[in-house]
Amino acid sequence: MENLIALLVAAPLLGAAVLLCGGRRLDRAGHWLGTLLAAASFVVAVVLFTDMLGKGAEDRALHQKLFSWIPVEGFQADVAFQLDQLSMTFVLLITGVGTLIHIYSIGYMEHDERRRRFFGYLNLFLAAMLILVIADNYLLLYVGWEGVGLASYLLIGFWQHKPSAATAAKKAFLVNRVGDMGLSIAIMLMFTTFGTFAYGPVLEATGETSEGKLTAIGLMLLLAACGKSAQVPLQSWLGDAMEGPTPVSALIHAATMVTAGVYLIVRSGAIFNAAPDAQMVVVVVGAVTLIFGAIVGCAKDDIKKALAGSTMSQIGYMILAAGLGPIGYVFAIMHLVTHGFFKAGLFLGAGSVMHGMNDEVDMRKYGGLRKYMPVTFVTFGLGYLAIIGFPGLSGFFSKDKIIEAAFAKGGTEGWILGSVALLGAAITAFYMTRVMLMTFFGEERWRRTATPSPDAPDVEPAAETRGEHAEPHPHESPKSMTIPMIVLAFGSVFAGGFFSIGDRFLHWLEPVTGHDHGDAPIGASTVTAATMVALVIGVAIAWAMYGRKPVPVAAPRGSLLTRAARRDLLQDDFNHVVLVRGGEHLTRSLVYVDHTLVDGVVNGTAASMGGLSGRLRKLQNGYARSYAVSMFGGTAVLIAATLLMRAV
Amino acid sequence: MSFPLLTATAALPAIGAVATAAVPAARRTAAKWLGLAFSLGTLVLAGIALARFEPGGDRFQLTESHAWIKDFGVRYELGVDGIGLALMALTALLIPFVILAGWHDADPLETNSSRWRPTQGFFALILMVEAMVILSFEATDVFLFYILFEAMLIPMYFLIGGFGDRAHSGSDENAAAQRSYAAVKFLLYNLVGGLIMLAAVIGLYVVAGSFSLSEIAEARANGSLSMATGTERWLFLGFFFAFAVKAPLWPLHTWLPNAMGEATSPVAVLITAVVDKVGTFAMLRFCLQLFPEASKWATPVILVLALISIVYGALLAVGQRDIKRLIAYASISHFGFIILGIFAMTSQGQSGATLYMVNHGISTAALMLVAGFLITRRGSRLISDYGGVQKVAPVLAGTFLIGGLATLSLPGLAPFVSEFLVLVGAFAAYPAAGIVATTGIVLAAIYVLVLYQRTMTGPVKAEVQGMADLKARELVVVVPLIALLLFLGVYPKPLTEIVNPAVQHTMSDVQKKDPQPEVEAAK
Amino acid sequence: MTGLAAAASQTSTGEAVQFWVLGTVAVIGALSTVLMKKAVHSALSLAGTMIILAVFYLANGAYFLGIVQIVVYTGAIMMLFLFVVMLVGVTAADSLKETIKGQRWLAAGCGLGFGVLLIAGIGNASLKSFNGLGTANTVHGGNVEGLASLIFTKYVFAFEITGALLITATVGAMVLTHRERTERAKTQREMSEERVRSNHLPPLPAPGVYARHNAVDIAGLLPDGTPSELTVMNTLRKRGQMRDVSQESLAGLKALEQRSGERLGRDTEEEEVAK
Amino acid sequence: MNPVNYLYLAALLFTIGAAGVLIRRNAIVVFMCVELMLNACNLAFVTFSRMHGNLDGQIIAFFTMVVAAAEVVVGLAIIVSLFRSRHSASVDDASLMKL
Repeated sequence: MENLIALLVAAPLLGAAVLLCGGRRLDRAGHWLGTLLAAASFVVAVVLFTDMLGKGAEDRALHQKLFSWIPVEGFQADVAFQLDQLSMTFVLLITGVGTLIHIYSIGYMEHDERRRRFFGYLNLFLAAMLILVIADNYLLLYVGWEGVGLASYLLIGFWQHKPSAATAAKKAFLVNRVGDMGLSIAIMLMFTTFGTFAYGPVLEATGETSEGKLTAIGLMLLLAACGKSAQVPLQSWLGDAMEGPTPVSALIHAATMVTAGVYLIVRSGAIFNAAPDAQMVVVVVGAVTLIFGAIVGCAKDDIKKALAGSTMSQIGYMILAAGLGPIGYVFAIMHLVTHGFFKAGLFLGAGSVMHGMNDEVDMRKYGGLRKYMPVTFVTFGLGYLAIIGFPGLSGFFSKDKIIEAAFAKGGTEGWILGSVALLGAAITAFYMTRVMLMTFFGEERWRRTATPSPDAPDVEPAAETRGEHAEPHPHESPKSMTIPMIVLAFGSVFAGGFFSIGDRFLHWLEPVTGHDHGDAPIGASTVTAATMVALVIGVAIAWAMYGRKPVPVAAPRGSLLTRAARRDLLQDDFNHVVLVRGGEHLTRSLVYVDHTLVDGVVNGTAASMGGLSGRLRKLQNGYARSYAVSMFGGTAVLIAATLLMRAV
Repeated sequence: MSFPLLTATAALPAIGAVATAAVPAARRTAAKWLGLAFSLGTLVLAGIALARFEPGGDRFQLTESHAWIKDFGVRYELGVDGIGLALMALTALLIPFVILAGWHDADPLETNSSRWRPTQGFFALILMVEAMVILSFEATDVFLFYILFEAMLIPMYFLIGGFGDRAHSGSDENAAAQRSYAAVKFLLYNLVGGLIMLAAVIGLYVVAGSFSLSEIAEARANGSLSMATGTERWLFLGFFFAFAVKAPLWPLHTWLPNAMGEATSPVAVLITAVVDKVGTFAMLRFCLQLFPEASKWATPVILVLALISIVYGALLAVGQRDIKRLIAYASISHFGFIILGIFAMTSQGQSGATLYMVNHGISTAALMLVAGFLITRRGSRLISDYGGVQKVAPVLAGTFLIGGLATLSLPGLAPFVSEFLVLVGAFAAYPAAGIVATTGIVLAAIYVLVLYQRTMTGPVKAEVQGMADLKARELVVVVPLIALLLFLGVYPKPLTEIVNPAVQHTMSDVQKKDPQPEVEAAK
Repeated sequence: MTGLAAAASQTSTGEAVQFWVLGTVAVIGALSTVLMKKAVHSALSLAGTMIILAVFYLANGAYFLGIVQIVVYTGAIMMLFLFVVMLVGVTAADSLKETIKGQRWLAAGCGLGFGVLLIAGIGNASLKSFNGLGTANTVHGGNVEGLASLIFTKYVFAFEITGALLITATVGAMVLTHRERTERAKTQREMSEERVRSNHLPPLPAPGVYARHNAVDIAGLLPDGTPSELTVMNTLRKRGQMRDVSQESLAGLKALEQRSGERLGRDTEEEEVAK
Repeated sequence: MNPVNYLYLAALLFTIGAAGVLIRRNAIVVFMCVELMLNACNLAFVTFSRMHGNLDGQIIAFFTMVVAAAEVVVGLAIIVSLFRSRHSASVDDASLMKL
């Protein structure tokens, strides 16, 4: 069985290699090959999963060492895989959702001449993501970590001819690099502290070192998680990442890659458990992002960017849960999985809508689409219900647990966190209802001629480059696109219930992450009731604002908060002014300094030497008599020296 | 007496240089093939040397020793340890690619036939450089090394000054002036360094009475040689200065961007990937081995300079408008990493630094050569003159991206292994240094991706329209380099195996032990 | 000369008188060698100094050298100098104005310092007594025989080499001054034909104007009063030693006319009125 | 009087000769000054010969004369050929080494 683990990675990796190096010959069959290999990986995952189910809870972890990677004195890095329940969960999610999105992409990317390459990148992503989750040490995790970053970079910038896409891709990679810096420092700290960076030895030895060290490691890991999972303050790239094709947004920027940060924190649970300060920071980051993402999601008119804000917010939930320690680990992962289903479904739905609307992304130019694309409407609607936590659907179970766990943290913190989580639930209900109403209900605004809206400049260029200005003819998407949506809708509806009933998911993961019930100050039912109230309030406000009144095509000016939220709460502007502009000035002045000062000192030395030589050269006037004087003077000096020497 | 393999490895390209130069002017193509054949022959010999080397054996292997100048105790002594062997192999490996990439760089200019370009000379000079560099990696006699260290400036000077990049802005005269400025700057910087080193070499002879590395080491071991602290420091500084110029270390770096910018890209590769490595190699070989105490004494200052190099080089790379100068500043940043690894004086740092030398050679060669192909097509070195190349020449763009990703040390490609080892090694000994150096990886991402974005993506510029994708010859150059980057990124063990023992020797020379992990130390 | 080897510290008074008188003259001669404007004068001063030195040689018991000094040095070498001075130009007076900045001061400084040092060195040396040449000169039966026995025994090789040196120098001088003929020498016929063709069939005009200036280096005046270079010998022309007196003589003529006019009582005003 | 005075005289003449070499520009005069220096040396040699009661000094003086003769021959030949080509006997005009 162990030997199958490598196969998980090998299949998509092979696909990537063949598709990217294969050349035009594979253009016609490339997408099938890519999908097939993704599916093969999924099959292997299922085989491994069934095998794992057949074993006792403690014997489930599999381990496979392939070869010694970097053998240097005192530093052993192996290419070795570890497949335990946590990894298995991710592997199933990644390969499962991944395969579905491959299928979806066959239809979605049908008219793109570079479809083969797209599938190559997707396969590359799958391989990297799988390495990330099944690595048995942090260094190999780092490989996967950067690998998904690369795949994300390539896929966001897939339409490279658009400057906005290229810029967004670059931005995503750079922001992620800041996070990666944290991860590499964390690994270095582990190496100097524990002498290794394999999960087993590190996580077992947390008791043998100081809390300060562990806090440092924890914070650095958090920095990494912030980068990858788009948490404040490194969240700015996710919105821009929507420049990528929609399947990419669904797979990478909703279901899998962005949740890697949660995986990292849960995986390093032992470190965080022993470093309460670091945990505190994790919780704060999660809570802040939860609200931040939600607010941004409320203000965006671009359907994908609204969903991106939502993703940020939902991952905030997961990070919050992960920061709660053993109380929340399992629920963080559970929400991660259910979120994977419904958010992927939502994105695919959004992609389907765009597909039918000439790639228009501005929701103000949608409206009343439910008649034209019924399958999309139903699947999107189910995803919507799941995400706002409609009772009985996936989101209800997983989010409810997190809110409960937040209260269960205890003390003032518990109350604050719980309230924040409840507030987040309300806002979620609001913005998702807004999306739903603006897209599928109300007046068919797309029939009106499009007028450019000056207040939303970030929307306009995208619309211009993507689609023609012809009036759209909304239509349902082909089967290859709707089937994955239907499958994901199933997941959105039933996964939560399946996991929660009988605490199946808890028992599955508990051996790896551990679990603690905490001491909830209020009962579970109270929390559920409060959540329901929040939900109803959110939906009601959204209905009042967007359901009853017609939605203007041109975005209104809006309040100060709205305008700020449209610009990602100005955080991006801050980055731009401080980091980009500041960096430009810094580098420009450094170039100047290098040229004038560093080079100048040397050139100045050379020039003064030249000047001195010029003076000396004048002595060489070519007149024999001058030379004779020098000789004569020299002789005199020599004689004087001799006499002096003798006198002395 | 066994076959003098090391001498042969250096002699073959030297013979090749003479043979290539002797080809009649009309038979230009024959000269190219001849040069390529000799470089490949050298590669074969280097391969044999790799095969004959036993990682667990003596420190210096395949040794040769002959008296040379008896009066001064100068000997012709050769021998390689893992470090020298790895770099020798790198040199032998890169030269065929350099020759292939520069296949047309020295052709006569069609437009202006009055300007004669000695094609034969170009390839002969490249082979000459190869011979000298290889021999300098093999020399275990300080004097012999010094002579080679200086002598390789001569062919390099002519390569930089005589065969400039045809892509330049402004008039031909202006470009020629720039080129000769760059060549003279290169020569002067390195000459000044070399002369200071000469003083130190003489000083060493006065103090130690020998030029032989092994004799000095032996004398030091059995206590018959003990240098006064002050003397050792001065000698160390003399050696180090020369190597720091060559490497180059901030603030002695300004010759590199000029030289790399003005030279043709194969020559730029020769400078940064091959010749500059002699500087960092010599720090490991001579500075640490001959002056261990002084090396430790100077470590704090050198580490600070290395860190400045890393950050400063990267920041300047971000600010460049010229593709080749950008790569040059990136190299300065990378040399900072190498020096950081050497002077961190931990096993990981030094192994990392050695791997770094090899990997940086390959990755820069890949990036620079592809950049050269790009520049040749468009005839401009300015980043702003490009845009949308990806659309018209996807393979070129793809290989350029891979070269760039190697430069920013993406895991899975060879430079990551070495960079991470250097960082870990530096962090273990000096945590602050490790953290500052880590910012280098973010900055590297900035300059690489900005370069890629501005040249390759976006709308296709009119001048770029119709640009041809990579040709077969160019693919032959790039693909093996990329394959090697991938291979060494995934499986660097063959390299670490030969490097590790040498690093352990160096560590025992400086009498340093790796810092113990906190947890194990507690036990 | 007593012929004894006994060391003495004083010479005879006669020699002392001779030294002080002739020494003064020698120094004056040396100084005028350096300071005279004309090379001929310098040469003559030098010859004088050399003759005085010859006397000193004799006084010091170096009879052979003294004679050689007069015969060979003053007689032959100095004459060689005079020949060259003649070749190069006797009248080419050397301007004593210094052209190299600071050269004179440097030279003076160096000379002074050097002289002081030399004299100090000699003064420092303990040379209170001397042996005299009595014994040395008599051993071989005289000064010349003594020198001969040394030259042909101890210094024979050096002597032979000086011989070689002289030969080489002679050959060298010939080579240096020899001008290679690059074309065939013209025959008399060719020269005459050339002469006919050059429109100068009659002899060239003679140099000199008026009776006062008939020297060969003065150009003859053309009717309009300008000098004609043709009248002066080629060699002098090339050396730049051609003297131009046309203006001078015209001015002189005018003065003469004026003076004679005054004497004859001619009135200048009258002249003006006439004009 | 002590014969040392001859030495003082020789030193004086030598210095005057040297100064002449430095000051004069006419190559012939320069040569004459060189001759003056040589003669001063000869005087010193002859004086030494007397002081030490030894003929070797005179021999050296003799050789000096021979060498001086050879030197004059070659030197004057050079001056003549220089004069022929440049129409000048000034040593300053032969300053091709300048820059």
